[in-house]
Amino acid sequence: MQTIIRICAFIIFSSALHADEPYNVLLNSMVDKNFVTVERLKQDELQAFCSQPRSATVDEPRAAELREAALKGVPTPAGENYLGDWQRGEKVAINGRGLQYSDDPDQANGGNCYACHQLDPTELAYGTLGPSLSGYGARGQNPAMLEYTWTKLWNTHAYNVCSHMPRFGAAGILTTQQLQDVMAFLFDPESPVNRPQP
Amino acid sequence: MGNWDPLGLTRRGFIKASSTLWVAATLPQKIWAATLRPAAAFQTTTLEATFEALGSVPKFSDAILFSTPDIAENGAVVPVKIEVDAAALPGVSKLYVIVEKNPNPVAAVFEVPPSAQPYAETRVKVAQTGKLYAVAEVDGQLFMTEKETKVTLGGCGG
Amino acid sequence: MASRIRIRAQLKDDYCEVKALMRHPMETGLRKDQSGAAIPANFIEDVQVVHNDAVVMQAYWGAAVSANPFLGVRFKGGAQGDVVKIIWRDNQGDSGSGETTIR
Amino acid sequence: MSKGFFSGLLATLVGLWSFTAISETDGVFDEYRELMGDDNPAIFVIYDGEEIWFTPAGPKSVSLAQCDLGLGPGVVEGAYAQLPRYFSDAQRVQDIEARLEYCMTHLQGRSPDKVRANAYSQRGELGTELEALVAWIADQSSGLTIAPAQAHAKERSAYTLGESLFYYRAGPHDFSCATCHEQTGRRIRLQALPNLTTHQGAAAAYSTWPAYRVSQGIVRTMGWRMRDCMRQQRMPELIMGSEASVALQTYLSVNGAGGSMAAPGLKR
Repeated sequence: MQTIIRICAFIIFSSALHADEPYNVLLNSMVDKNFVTVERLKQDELQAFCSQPRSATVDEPRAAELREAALKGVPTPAGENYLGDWQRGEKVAINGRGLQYSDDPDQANGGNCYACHQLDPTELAYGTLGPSLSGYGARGQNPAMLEYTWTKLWNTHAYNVCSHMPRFGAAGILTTQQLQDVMAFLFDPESPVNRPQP
Repeated sequence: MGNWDPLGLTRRGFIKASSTLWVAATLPQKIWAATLRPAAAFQTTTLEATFEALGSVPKFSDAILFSTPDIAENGAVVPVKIEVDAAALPGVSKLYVIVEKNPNPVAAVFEVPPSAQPYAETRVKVAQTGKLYAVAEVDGQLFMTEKETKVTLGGCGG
Repeated sequence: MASRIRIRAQLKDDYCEVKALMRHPMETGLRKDQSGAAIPANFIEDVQVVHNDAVVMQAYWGAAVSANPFLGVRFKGGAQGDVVKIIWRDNQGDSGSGETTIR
Repeated sequence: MSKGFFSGLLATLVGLWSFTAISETDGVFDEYRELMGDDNPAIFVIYDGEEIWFTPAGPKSVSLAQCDLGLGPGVVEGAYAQLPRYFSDAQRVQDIEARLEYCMTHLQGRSPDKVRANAYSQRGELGTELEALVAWIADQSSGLTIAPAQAHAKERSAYTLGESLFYYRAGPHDFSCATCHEQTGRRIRLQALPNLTTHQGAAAAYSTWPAYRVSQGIVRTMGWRMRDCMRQQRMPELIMGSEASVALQTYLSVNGAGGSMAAPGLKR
């Protein structure tokens, strides 16, 4: 439930800055399907700002504002408890479902991390849109590294404006508990992510 | 490049031709019922039960060349090809394609008369990563070779 | 009703190679349709490849053979112009057949 | 006797046997594709499509034989390779699906809603009329050069709109087409991703749709491909033949112009 509330809040409060033409065309080219409505076509400031090629020149001052806003919005988990259960985290990383109109809205959302990242070095089916995270645990669990990774997962634009990684926390895709589990999957020495290379 | 010559007829002609063949499909009973479908083999649900139904646990033989992909882009269609070295293993009468982790491991049986080569090629469904077996029967004796095929979660995982 | 079988028969050095595609859903009975109802099992059980009225391959298939199944067969003694015929029957009593001449 | 049969057969032979793989595969599935060979069950769907084209249907019980796909009424050979394009009767740029819908409604008297409702196979169904028609029509352009019309102002604005839609980020995951299709040699899990902003990537992708999908046992159209990609982007449902779908296909076909059509392809 908490996720649903946050998604709605996220959409309502995002000031709708439309790049007019594509938005209006999409509005006339799409229909609601199951729980997914055309409401999702509205862009927030960040989406509008980032709807450009990766190579486009960036309006630095504006980017800095968006980065600042993203960073400010990242909550610290209660008691700075960043690490959950890596077995559950692995399931979140594998699960590619969640928030599609073909999905069951009552099921937990997946993170689909394997779509873009290598994690467990023995798992063949990994993506290459993002860097490999195999052996991530070797970075150690000092507070700065935990906070950096947590923030990156919650809202990647706090560090890298217009990154193509979803805002798993800020957009309400994953719950705080799911994010703590994913963190454990990355950091826990027992986790397959940190197994020796095959 | 092979050609798909539909009897050289026009397309419409081809349909007429193949429908008339429909009638001819009821071949004289003697050819059709030469052998019976091994129903028992198709009912088994484990590898052990399958080998039991076939008569024994096959012995490994490298005379059976079994081509399957190491990684299948999709488990719904996995190409398999069995080619037996007739010199090394003569007298093959039957070939089986067995997929260990399928609900029913026996996927296909090919009865090979003397006039045919011990060869069979088809495409099978593989439920999950696991071993595939090509089994050859030579007057009651079973031989086999195995290969593992990985079935990965295709597409974007959604 | 379009054709339901495509056959290619090619003479190679010392055998004739037959490749066929059959149009059939090969339903296992485990799949569900859009409304959630199970789609009944419907798969080819028998396939016969006949050359000049002699059976050169008798295949028995389960539901694990892929949809729109492919069959590859090799036999000896075929000559150009000979007729190769394939007949299939499924578990619902439907059947299909087709033939071609060896190239 | 259907005029296009023999040319169709020739095109079929060329199309199906020019095996096409998305250029960016990093070899993971080479062995699989090599063993699969080129026996493509789309051949059956192509014949269905031809038969449907010549069969009277709809309230007016008229066939599509007089439908103008851009090269004149009833001219099918080569038509797909020049789509999407502007049609003066419809007053808009159309892809093959929008154009078929136009002919089905105007020539055959069918209702647009019914045509759209039955456009794509639902789970468990084994191919729709539209999918068969598109398979045959695309096959009739097999081997020909991709040459979408760009002479008309609306055709050019469709391209620009397509490009802006390509980079449009929205929805809970902030995805756009560019998220996955703007870089070369990348993949999602083991799924190679063509870079659709380049000629090579766009040509490799655009030329091989529609395609027989082994995972579903049916031929799927480019329009369906667009809709299903949007679904995975967590967007609402894309309407068949809509302005956004046509604009995105225009962006793809123009980027891929010069490549040669090789559809229906054989895909996962």
